[in-house]
Amino acid sequence: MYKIQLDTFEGPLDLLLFFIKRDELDIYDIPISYITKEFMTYFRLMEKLDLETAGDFILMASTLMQIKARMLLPKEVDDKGDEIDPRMDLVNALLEYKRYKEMSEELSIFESQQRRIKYRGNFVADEKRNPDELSTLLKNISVYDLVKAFKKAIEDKPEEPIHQVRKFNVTIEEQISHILDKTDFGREVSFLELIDGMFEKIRIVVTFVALLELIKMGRIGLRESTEFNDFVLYGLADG
Amino acid sequence: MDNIYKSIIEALIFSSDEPIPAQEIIRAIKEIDGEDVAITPKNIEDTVDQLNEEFANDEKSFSIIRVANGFAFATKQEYAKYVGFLSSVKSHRRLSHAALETLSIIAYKQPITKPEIEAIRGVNSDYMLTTLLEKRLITIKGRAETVGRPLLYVTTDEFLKYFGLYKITDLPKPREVEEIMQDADFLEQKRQIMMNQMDEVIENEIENNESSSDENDQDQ
Amino acid sequence: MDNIYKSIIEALIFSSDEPIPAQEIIRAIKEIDGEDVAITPKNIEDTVDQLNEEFANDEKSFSIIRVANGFAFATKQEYAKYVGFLSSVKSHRRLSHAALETLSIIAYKQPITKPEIEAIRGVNSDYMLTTLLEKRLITIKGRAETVGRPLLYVTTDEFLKYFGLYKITDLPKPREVEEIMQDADFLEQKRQIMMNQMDEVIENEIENNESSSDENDQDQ
Repeated sequence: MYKIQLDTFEGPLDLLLFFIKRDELDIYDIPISYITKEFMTYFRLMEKLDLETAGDFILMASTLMQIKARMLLPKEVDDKGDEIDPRMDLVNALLEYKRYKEMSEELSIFESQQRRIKYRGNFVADEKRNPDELSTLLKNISVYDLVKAFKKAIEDKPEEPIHQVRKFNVTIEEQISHILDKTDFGREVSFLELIDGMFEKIRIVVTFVALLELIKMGRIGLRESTEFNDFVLYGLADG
Repeated sequence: MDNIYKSIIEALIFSSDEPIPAQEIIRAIKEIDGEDVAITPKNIEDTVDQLNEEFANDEKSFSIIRVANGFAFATKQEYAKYVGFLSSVKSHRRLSHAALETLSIIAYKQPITKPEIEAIRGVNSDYMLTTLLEKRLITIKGRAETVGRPLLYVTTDEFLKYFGLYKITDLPKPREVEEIMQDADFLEQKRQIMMNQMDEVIENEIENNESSSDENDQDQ
Repeated sequence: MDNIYKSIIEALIFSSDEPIPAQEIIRAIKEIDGEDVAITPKNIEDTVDQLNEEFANDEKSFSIIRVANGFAFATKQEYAKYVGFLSSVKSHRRLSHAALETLSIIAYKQPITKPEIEAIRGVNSDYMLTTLLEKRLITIKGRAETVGRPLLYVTTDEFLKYFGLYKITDLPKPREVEEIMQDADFLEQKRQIMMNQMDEVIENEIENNESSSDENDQDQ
């Protein structure tokens, strides 16, 4: 196994494309068990867990395992009676993603070229009139500028300064007690069950952090699942 | 030195954000081509004169002038009336800012009276209201029931059209605004803090995994 | 119209501090010389070509480029290392891969919502959108008619200017999926191959200068 820097990948799709290239896999016939195993290995070995994307990697892991499960079941057929390949959606997503990844490389070339030129620098000597309000007032102004101006106007309001502190509506402590509830008396719960119904990524991520915290504290244990889900957590006696 | 550096000197004067002093030009050239380049302020002066002569011969509409202890390109006087027609981006932005602020307050708080707008902005807003009315971005819709029955301002259909909105409630909501506006620094900080918290935990996790797993991890 | 307006067109482009569209040049000329002046966008185009030919013959360090729906004077690429030394361009870091990836999706699919962007990228894109909005490379334009009426994102003129594009349709098209499949090397690193060494030398120089020079953060 190659040691790779996970944070050089833009996301799970990028990582999957890497495997496909590295191992010269046929994208239309992806060996799903193999690639799932690779994916999970790298996921666990992430040197730095980037919080913005951890949730996305978890999501991809569950997608892969779902496909893996469906591959073992009798083939589903569509309206016309053709077999549905459970991998089809993933393949399409990979190809679509790759199109734009390629484009971003082209844009990057444009960027390099553009950085080598410089526009005329200063205009102190060219007298221009004051702008004609009615024609140039809102040139190149969009609703984004409008929102921004409003926010600033409200915040700068002299009488009652508003200080807004953004808080997560979920804490690690809360999720720790949530996990402990679920695994009380040695009960078991799979990670995917645990995060079932959590829609915000930040909540999943914080839950994951809480999980790691509990492992460190020796309050819960992890083991491989017999199912296709990645792992199962179980409660340990208070230590 | 003549021709080798003529174009470079021209490019430097052309692209400098401020009028550029001869010393600065010399510094830039030496930085790139080495300290031993023989080039003096006098050389720069002469090159500029030579360039200006060429611009005159070619009937260019611009030349290099000496201003604020440096060199700068300027369009010639005879084109002033045409150039004067252009508006400068800088003053245009300043004006836009006041207009935008007023407009955004009306958009989000409508219907709203002038005293209310001024309470938020902290400055007299007569001029801005007149301008926005003229531009048909806002209009008057009745009077408030409060003391003095001041006029009420609302945005117009033109306003919606300009900003590509279907109806006024399509404006980004305060919640969405927060989402959009979280400044990059804050997000980055947040990431850092959380990551530091986790690093240790994860490292233990990895070690455990490595020792317990049967994977062979050859680094390469 | 040729010679009478050549210098005026040159002067107008030269003194405009943002790319000036042909229509605006015509408007300025008509404003001063009268509505009956016969001058078309085609005339402007031809004049610009003629001027550029002259700049090339005279070995000028700058020429007129077509960018962001207009014309602007800019230095030629050969002078990159010298102007890079003093320019404020150097203080702008290159965009990250994630930013470029997000931008190319928005550029080709605009107007596009956040969920659509995230569906293609496979990752949460809040941070990227905030960053691109801050840099004014994208902006918000209305809402989609789909469930939840999410905000729509589009690219800006600043985007065109940043990448040196004249019109949005000048973007190269993304390759079709079938074409991608025919590649022997599925994921070739085109960018690295095409970025020549010169580029990297300049980037290094620019970075070195950045760290040694006093930062000037004027954005105008």
